[in-house]
Amino acid sequence: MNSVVWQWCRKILGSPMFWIAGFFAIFPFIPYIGEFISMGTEVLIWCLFAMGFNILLGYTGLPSFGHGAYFGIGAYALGITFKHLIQGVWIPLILGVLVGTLFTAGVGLLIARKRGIYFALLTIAFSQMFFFVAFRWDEVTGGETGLSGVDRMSVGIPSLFSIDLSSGLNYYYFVLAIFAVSMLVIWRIVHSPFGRVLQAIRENEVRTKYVGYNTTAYKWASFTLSGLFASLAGCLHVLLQNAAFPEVLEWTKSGDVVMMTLLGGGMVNFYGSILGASIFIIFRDLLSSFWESWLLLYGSVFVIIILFIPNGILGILTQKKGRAVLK
Amino acid sequence: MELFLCYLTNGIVNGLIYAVVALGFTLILGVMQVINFSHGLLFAFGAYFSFSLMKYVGFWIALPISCFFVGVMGILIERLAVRRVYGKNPLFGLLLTFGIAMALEEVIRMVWGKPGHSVTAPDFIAGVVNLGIMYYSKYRLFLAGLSALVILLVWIFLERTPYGAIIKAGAHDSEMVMALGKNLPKMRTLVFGLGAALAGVAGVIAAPIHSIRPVMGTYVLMPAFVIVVLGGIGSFWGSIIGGLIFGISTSLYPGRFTDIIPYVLMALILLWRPRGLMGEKSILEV
Amino acid sequence: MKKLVTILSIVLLSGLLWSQSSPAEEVIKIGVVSPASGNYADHGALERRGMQMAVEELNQAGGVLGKNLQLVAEDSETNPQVAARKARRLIEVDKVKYLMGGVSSSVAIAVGEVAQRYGVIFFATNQNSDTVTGKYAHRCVFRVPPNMAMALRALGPYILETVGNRWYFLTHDYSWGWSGTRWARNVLKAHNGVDVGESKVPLGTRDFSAFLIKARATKPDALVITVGGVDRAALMEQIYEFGIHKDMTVVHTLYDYEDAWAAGPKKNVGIHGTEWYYDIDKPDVREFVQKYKKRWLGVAIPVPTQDTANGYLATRELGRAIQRAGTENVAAVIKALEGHVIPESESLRHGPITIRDWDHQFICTYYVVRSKKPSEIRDRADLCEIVKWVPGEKTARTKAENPVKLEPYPE
Amino acid sequence: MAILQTENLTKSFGGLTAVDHINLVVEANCITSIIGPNGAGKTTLFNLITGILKPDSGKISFGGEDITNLPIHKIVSKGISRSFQVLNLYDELSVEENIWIGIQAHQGHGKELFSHVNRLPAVKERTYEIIRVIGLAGKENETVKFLPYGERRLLELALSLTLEPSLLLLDEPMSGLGADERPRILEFIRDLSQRVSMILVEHDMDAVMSISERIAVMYQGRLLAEGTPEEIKQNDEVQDAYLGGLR
Repeated sequence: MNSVVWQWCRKILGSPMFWIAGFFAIFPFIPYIGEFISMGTEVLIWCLFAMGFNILLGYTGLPSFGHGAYFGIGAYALGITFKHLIQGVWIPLILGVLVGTLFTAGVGLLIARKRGIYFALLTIAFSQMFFFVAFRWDEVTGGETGLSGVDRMSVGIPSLFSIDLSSGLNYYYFVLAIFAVSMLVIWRIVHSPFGRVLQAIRENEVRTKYVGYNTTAYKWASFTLSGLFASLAGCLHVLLQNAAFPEVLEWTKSGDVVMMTLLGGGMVNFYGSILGASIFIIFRDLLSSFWESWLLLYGSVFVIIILFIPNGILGILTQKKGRAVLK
Repeated sequence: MELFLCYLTNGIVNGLIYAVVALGFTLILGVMQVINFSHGLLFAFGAYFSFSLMKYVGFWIALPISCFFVGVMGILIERLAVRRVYGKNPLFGLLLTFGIAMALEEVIRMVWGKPGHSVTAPDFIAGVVNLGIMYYSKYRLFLAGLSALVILLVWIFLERTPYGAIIKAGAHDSEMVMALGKNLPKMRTLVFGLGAALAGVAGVIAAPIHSIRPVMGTYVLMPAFVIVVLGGIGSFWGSIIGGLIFGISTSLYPGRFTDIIPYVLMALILLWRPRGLMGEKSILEV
Repeated sequence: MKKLVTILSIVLLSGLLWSQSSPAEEVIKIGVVSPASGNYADHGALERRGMQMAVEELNQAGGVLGKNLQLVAEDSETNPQVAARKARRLIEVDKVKYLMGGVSSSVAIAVGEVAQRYGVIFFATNQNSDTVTGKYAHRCVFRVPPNMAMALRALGPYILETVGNRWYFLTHDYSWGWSGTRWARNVLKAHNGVDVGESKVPLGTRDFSAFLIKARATKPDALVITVGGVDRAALMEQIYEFGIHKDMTVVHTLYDYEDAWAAGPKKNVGIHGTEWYYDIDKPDVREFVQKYKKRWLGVAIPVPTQDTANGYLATRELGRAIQRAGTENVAAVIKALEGHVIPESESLRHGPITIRDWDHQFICTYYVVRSKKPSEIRDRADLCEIVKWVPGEKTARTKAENPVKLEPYPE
Repeated sequence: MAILQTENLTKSFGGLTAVDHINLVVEANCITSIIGPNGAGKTTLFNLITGILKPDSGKISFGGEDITNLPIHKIVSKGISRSFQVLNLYDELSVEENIWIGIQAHQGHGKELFSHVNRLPAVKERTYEIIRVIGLAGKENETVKFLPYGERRLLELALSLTLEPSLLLLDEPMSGLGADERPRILEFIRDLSQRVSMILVEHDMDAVMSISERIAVMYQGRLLAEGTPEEIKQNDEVQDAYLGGLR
């Protein structure tokens, strides 16, 4: 009996997920950097977003450059629900994710048939349209000043216990819990037969059609799934900053999540997007307070990554001869 | 009715200027399958070069020189960076030119400073002319003429020269271009240089009517993007007609929702005829 | 496993690198969230110069409560979301109790919300929409520049007297633009002027040709413009290009010196309202301008602008308030600020400045200036001439007009 | 019994009519070859049957059922499979992963979101069986793009067989093969033909004549002649139009 238990422990200890969750669990207690709780929460939220996005880019090979839109729609949906419909945490959160996913599914129907450059072009076009609605519809979305006043209430089972999320630390662990569960769910999805079909589509879509798969439906499903996690991340982000802003929907900001995935090595390894998101957020925040003309450095880093380390950091660390399949 | 005529002429004039910008963007997108996000910055560099040169050599000489400088910049960008991402996932070309755009914007701030600058049109075409229905800016009529001339030159280049034929074919069917073999790299560098020069020209001629600032480029990129989606990727006439539609539609209704019109048009096109008015089917399904 | 160790070390290293907050020796930190990139990068740079001058001045005079002031600047990128994150970082990591900056109302509102939640004082130094001391007013937020009610009540009557009463409005289609046109209309109606029409200009418009054609067709006496930022710069170019200034008087309800400088003497036309002008003939203003020229030799704009003055005033008053309160405690400093009157000898403008206690608005004089013709100007910086100024008490909104209830003092 | 039938199938690109009113009947359980000079419309006919191209007019029926405008994956699920002249494999993936996709598709997997892909014993077993059959036993984890051409050609065939189709369309399976590798592929096709009816497009006349039961000759988009190899050899129309043209 104990061999099964031991074997099961060894499996957990061996998997990087345990160590990542562990690192983030002790993060608030690390001297100096631990004090900036809301940055820790922000890193977790962007890791979640990048991981969801990587289902689309890393596993299905679909170049979406407008995913900030679904992050933003989720955020606004939660904000509007909170301010105009029902207060609380769970109902606005679930509604936010639902609305965000529905929008993604809708757009997915229109563009799942496309590929390559035209797919990217369409995702930009749609994301710019959603940005526009958020930026100009003042009565509902608050226009360019954004939608503020979204407070974090408390969660828990009414009679047993209740955690007040307005404290930064509690909310950090709330987001960490959601992040860990999502990491497990996404890991299962991409390692399932469904995930294997996505990788087949990435490698050679025509052949996958000839093997009998309706590739358009799978691309749509992958797009919608990544939209679900994008909306979830958007909802958590609006709760973090107590407000939703239109800028995140803009196409220039959608480049961040793509760069995070590439920087970390999301194209070659599941954990690449998590590593990329952590480094990207810290680096971007550090850079802009480091030098007034930080944009020059920031742009040059983009160029260097694309030209010299397209497979990202993990790409270098796990340099295997021509092996492109994601573990 | 008279006001309508004023808006229409103004729309056509603006449309031609937009068309020049979109032309450069769609050439690079059609031939190289690269969404060139640094197009806005090349537009800004055209304006800044002409601003600096104008003090010494006057508008007329500054125009071709700035356009040439920006063309050279385009060639450098293609040869040093964009060349390595052909055929890869389109996001690479997108992010690469996006990074270049951010770096260039900061270079402008460091070289020419953060505050804006202003350039006045040459004296004999400054001021206003009475068109009967309204007083209209002489300079803007000159702009429309110059834009039409530039469009004509590009048309002649595409239609009448051997290189033009290859580029036009490439814009429609990139597989055919692959068959070109040895002079494909040279052709691509030329096209990127031409696209950049077109953005530069638009920058020079638009400088006197837009304040010259590091962020002026962002204003140009989204219209170019909408026009290309409207007109169809890589299509010469698509950019011209798309540009005119964009210019006229935004000029006919000067009001609160002027900036929404292009997006409504884009949404209609995307739903009804995704390949755009003049787009070719082959590019779409590639 | 080896791979994992390298990953974790990378993340840890970048984390440690990033928290370069200096060890806590005897310093009072002031967080500055103002733009170094984006549309208002130039305004941000000028604002920070004023703040730097004030800090140096206070430190030379022995600092505050025996400690030196130190500015910790972050780039807001003219983006409310980034500004809010930077503000949170300054509060949580750099442990600042005082924030400053916020060019553009959306950034000011976002940072104001963060300041109120964390119980930290925030001086909104450079934006003018009514909502910052109206709908979004907070106990912890103070607003230095005048709002549009004060601006138009000073400027409106002068235009009616000297220019005419047929007005056409050009309104930037967001909260600041609406507040400018709303108050202008109030003044126009009060003096039974003629409202010949209005065009709402979307944010981000760079081509105004159609709007100008429409305006000219209605033949107004004055084109009353509440359009700002990069859009206004393009508008000024096209007003000159279409010769609009020949048919009517161009009136900017709130004129920024940066835009006049960028447009240059030829395109700087019309009569405008402005918060501050470097050419006010008062001894403290002349001294301030000299100090600016000496301190910032060789910068692009050689004279201080309204942003510099606001940045300087906000920082100096904050330092003095802490000194008056005798403690760094936020609630005590707020109480020290509320109702405080800055005497005319040090207010850098005509008349004193009072910090109103019920909406934390700085009540100060508003100026009307006339753009000089290229033939009249002494040098490149001499762009305008002050023709009138109106003290703040006469123009500020009353409690009835702006019912605001501030939150209780932070603990 | 006819397994596949086309009625007045027509497809033209701009002015050029690539396939001109073709009425083809393909018998079950035998190899039908389609021959003709380049540009005769053979590949276009293949693309029409397998759904990549939509015909301008005419009907395609498979086992009596109309499959004219069905999408590719529906046609494939009806039992028509195709191998490509230009190798169309998952070059970056391993041999096992290439075959795995086909078997996984055939056994109806793909919708499961949470079960682990390696826990499909039936798929795993069938994959290794096919790898053994095509003689690539030791090379399961080899990345396909590093395999020699002949083995990749075999893999191409194997991949189209993973669906256990009732009709297999082979697009020039011999192309690019050396003299020593041709018999191995020919042998593989011959013993396959017991279980699967096939349509073969091939330029190698000896192979075509030796292996096919029926031959259809296409010329400039039209069906010139149809019959057994001997009939086609004697048919003088074919001689001057096609074979003559060749000499």
